[in-house]
Amino acid sequence: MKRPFVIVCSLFAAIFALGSDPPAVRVEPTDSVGPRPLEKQTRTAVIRDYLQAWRGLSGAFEQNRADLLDPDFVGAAKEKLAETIREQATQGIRTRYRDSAHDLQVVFYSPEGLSIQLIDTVEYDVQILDDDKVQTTQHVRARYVAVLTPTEVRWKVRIFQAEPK
Amino acid sequence: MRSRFTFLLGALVITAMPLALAQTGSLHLPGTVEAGSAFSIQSTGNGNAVLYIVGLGQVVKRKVQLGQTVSFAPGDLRSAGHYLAVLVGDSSTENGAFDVTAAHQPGALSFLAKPSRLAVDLHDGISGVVYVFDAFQNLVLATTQVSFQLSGVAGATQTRTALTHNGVAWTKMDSAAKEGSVQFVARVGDAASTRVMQLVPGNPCHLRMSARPSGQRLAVETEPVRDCNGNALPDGTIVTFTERYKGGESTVDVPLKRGVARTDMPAYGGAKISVATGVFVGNEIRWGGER
Amino acid sequence: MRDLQASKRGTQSVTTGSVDCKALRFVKGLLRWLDCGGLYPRKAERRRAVIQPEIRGSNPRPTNRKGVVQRTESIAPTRGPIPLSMIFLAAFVVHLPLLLMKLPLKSYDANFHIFFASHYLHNWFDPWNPKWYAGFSQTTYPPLPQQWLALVSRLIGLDMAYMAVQFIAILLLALGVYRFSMLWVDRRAAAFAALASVFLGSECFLVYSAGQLSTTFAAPLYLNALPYLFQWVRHGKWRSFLKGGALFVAAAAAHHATLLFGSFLFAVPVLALVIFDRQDGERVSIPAFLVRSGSIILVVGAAVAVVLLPFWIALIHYPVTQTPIPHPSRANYILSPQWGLNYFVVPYGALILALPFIFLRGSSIARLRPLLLGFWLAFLVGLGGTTPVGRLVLGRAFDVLTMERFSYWATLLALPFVGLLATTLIDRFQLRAVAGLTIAAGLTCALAVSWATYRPADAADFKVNAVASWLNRDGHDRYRYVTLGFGNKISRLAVLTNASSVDGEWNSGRMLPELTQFGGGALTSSKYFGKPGLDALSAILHHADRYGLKWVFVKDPYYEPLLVFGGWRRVDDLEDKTITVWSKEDVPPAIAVNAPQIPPQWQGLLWGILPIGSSILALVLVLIPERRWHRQRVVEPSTADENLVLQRLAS
Amino acid sequence: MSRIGRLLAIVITAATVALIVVGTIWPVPSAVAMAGSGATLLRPSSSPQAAVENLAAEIGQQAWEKAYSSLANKSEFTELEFARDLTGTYPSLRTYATLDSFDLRPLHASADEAQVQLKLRWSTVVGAFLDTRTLRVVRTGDRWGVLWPIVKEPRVPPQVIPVNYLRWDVIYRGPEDDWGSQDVEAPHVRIVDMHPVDRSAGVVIMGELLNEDVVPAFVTVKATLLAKNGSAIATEDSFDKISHILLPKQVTPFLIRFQNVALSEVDSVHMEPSASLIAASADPVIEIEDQHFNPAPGAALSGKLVNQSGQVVSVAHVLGTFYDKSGQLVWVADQYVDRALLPQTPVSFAMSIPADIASKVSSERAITTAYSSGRFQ
Repeated sequence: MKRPFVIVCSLFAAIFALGSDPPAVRVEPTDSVGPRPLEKQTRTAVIRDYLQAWRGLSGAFEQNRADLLDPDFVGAAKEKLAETIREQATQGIRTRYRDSAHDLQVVFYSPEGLSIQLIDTVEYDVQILDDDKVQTTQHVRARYVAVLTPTEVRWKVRIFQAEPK
Repeated sequence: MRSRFTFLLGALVITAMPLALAQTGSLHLPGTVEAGSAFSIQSTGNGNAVLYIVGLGQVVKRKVQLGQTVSFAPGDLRSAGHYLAVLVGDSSTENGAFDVTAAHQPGALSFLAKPSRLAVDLHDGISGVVYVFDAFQNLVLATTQVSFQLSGVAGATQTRTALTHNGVAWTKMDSAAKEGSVQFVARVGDAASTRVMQLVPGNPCHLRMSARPSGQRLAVETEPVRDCNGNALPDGTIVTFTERYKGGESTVDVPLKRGVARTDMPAYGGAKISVATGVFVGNEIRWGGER
Repeated sequence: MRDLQASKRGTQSVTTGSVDCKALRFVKGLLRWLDCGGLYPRKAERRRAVIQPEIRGSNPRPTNRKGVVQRTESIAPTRGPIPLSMIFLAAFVVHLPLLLMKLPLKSYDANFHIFFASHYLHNWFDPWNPKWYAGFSQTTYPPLPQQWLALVSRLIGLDMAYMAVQFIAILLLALGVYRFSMLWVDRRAAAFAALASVFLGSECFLVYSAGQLSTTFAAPLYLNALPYLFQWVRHGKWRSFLKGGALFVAAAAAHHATLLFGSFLFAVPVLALVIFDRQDGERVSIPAFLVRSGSIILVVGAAVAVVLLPFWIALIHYPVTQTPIPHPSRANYILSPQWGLNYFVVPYGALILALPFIFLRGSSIARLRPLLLGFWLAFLVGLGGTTPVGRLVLGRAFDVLTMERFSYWATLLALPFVGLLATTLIDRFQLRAVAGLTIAAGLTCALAVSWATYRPADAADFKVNAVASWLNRDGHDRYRYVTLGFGNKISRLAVLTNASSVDGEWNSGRMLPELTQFGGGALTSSKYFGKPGLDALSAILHHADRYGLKWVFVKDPYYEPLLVFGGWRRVDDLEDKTITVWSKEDVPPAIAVNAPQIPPQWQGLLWGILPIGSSILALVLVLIPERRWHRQRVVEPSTADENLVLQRLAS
Repeated sequence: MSRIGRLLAIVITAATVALIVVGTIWPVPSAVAMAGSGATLLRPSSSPQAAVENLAAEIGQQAWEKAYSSLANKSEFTELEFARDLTGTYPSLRTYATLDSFDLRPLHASADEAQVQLKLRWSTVVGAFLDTRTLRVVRTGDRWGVLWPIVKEPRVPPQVIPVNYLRWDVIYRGPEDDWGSQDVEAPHVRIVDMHPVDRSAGVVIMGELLNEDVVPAFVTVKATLLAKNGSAIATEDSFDKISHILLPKQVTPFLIRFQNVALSEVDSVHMEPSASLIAASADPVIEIEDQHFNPAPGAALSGKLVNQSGQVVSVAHVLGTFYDKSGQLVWVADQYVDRALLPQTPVSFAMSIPADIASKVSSERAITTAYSSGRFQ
């Protein structure tokens, strides 16, 4: 009984690991964003950096390496995620996050251009590994609020929080 | 022999029954939990299991006894977000999910007030953006009223209120007509954040100079340079004196010191001397008595 | 004294029959030398020396040659040669302490080689080095010495590995000179030539002042290959073909220019010698000569083409078309006497006094004339712009190559003559000649070694560790940097830091148009290249954004006005404010450039395997004993006891 | 020695000597480059041109003693004064300039006297400058000697000058990430004029930038040329064709060059002025006196710089802005001044303007930037 389970899990893990198709991304029109007009280039850069942040997050949580968050996260978001990774490492847990779909909407661009807020309805799979053994795999659909702020070379996620649907 | 075997089988079944029962269990999860508050998770069944509470904001792993209530003390789960709860027994796994929401009571504000320095008398020149957080640095997504107040030595107090939307509220204010420091305060309940801004003189509006002989040369000096609201331009502001005379020109960029700019220029009869600062041009003097 | 005599006798009895590899041999040899045994051989030795039988393949006509030399120059009986062990001992005594003091680290190029080696150390199969010129390919420079350096450094660190590799090169040079000289002169003169190589001014100059590891590593390999070339073409020995071919390929893997120019300067005279000697003993027909010469040229050429394939690909795709950079070795040494001192007096040293002898002796003896002509050509080209020969012979390459290597090769070609001169002088003036030659050799060596102190590569000796630490912290290494006034310390800095620079010391590897379109060398020394150098610096600072160039480290305040007026701001200082750090706003982090020039992976594999493999193959082949010679030597009575060095090495 | 051997030895030796002689009399270009002007070392001063050439060569080699001793009027000044005429008394661009090349043009000649114009092209870290001297050359026996027109740079007497300058310092908050906390606002600057023109070597963009703030700004201007399809053709910045430090309400011209681009290829230009806070001083104040616009041919803006502060300025950079009758910007030129600016001591400058532009110029404006450093060597 155990053997088929292990095989299925392994297959799933392999598919999970290898199946790194880029997530489907849909972006809502941004006509109503305010109070600062959002230029197309800025919007593109913000969305690119936000999606990259998911990839960085995924690697950091899978390898329990908080330093992988550095390029994409800053401030409170980075601190919280890094703390979670430390908790994972302490308890011998790793988690695999694979985002498969994003439905993005830019909802706020602050007047001085120093913050931009996104709402992301995201679908992702989470796999929990304890002592490198897969405990469960779950598909999640959640709504995230993210605030990004500009840094020297790119936008970084400063607030990253799921909200109840 | 046969009865002995039947007894043994029966004993085995009886012994194995509780164990078999212990392999099955279920989770009773709260729908939402406020960050930092106490809550509990009820499991059913018998035996030992491991409970995982996994989210991007926090991870908890506990050994639990099935059938007992697992309690979480206040502060145990303090990061808002979506959490998976997984109960892993010896041969079965139960899953569930719940949300942790930010506390309703605002605990801290991130107040982005720009700019820190601006010219006087500018309409909507000041912007303030507030992100409202609870005590655990979770963004308070529930609508909240924020009040903004701009006050200081330089003019009447301006007040605005705004409601947060997705945790953020913003406003714009005018700068006062008089230079000096102003305080810009954002307040939500008991939480407040203050920024200091400097209002500086605007573009020059009054630029006049005079000239007098100084030995072989000509001493030129401005009156105190002011903007259109009567604020004196700060020291260090560059004033350009240009003297045009027959076939030649002399220029010198002089900083204001104690409100005035002064320098010496060559004394040529009939020379025209003009003064400017930035793109603003002041008066012109023709040396030789004519003005 | 009796015991000493006994030991001498014992030594003699052994040497007639077999190869002695005992360590005691050094001591015995030393004692014999100190006892003037080398100068006053026993009667029996004198007799044998006058009519010397053929004892080795590499010297097919010793009787003939010896006879000519002896008959024309000296009526005195010849004496025994200096044991090679003594020559090695001299190399140990002279060079080992200097190398242990890490003296070459002060030279111009030592840190350049260490920098290349450090890249191989960490990226053996990836020749793309991002640390200079915003990225360049190390396949533009033959890798052998640097790869050995990288290998040895795993045991003793990069600096000491450099010393070890250089020391091996010095020992191999003595051996190579000995073997090469044996083609032209008798064993005694060859031994003197080999001893002279230990004190050779040009060798010391290249090792301690110029730091040209590749040249000094390749030349000994080449010299050691030449006797095999002779044996193959003269006698058709396949073993010699293989050994010689392998050594030639290894020499090319060490330094391509040595093989290219060495072919004309060294190999052509040797082939000419074969023609001179073709009628003696075992005859060689002209067709056989041509077939053998052609076959080795073809095989070696093909092997070099394969072993250095990434090098040729890089050269063909990205030929060196940049504006030539002035180099003082191309100066006219009379119009620029300071460079004459640097590139002629110091490398030649007392050899200058031997020039009349070289011309006279080389002209008078027919079979020495090819050697003389080879020397003469190298000598003239080595004079740089003093004569028009270099420009005529080399064409555009004259403005790309540096000329001191030709002087080096000229002095190597002169060494057989020096050996002859030494024997002649010693035979005639005995102890006075020994004293004079010793002083001349000592002064030549001393001047060349100390030249690095009198004319240091860097006037200011300073550490770059603080600069490296600064670059390596706080994410500074995300941007590129350039130094000003650091001289050749930029190589040391590049070894220590993770950051990438737009500057570098390997001019042929650079591709950035701002650097190649002007005739300046390293940006850090821009002011020494006059207008072209400063134009290049200005151009690269203009395009700082393009290359992610955010940091400028200034050691020489001369450059400050350019930075101030060009929009750079001073942000920090290091090393007690002797180094200032300048920055430019809004420069984006460095991204990879020159991407088309990145060698594909297969080239990296070839580069990591073939050059080093060729040297290992050469080593293995050379270590295969020459059995026939061995047998021959055993039965022949001879004073020769040092001529089978390679066998001894094998034992 | 055989006859052939002897002949060969003689041939080789003679050929070697001959080649060395040829290489020395007609040195190859690389040898000339290394010897500098010393490649003409062996030429005797038997004509006025040769005397001037030798002098220039010695100046190029900084062989002051040799150059000084060859002068015909050396009794009028000391060797030190001669050297200081060429290198400057105080650290300046001249001090560490190297002679890149020189030209001479005979103006007239008689049996005993000649006049030769010598143009010395000096290379410095910020570019080349030309030093033109008209030399009288007189015959003394069979040799010619140069009468050097000495320019004695004044030496500033010891004095105490009160320092009363304005200075701004900036205190930064530090590197910690504290979102929402205020940093000092970057200075507000504005491009007040911008004008692209097509020149033969490419596109030139010039304009003026105003610091409209009350604090000093460190400014740069970057321009990107955009093609009709919106793609970027090239990006360049003003580099040194701008005054990077702008005090409050100060205006600087800027000029950005794009090599090998035609204006017809350009659809639009994206300008990116940037400004950051900088610690700065209002000193030194440099007056530009006696500005004259000299029309073509040889169009130039000339004038004198007078340092009104007590600080010695090592290098001054003059930027000239030229306008047409309608007040539109038509050109921006610049020049580095090769001599140090001593307090209250005028130093002249002349910046050349292209002939085709000169005819349009109606008015002009000049500003200076300065570099002073004790470390400058």
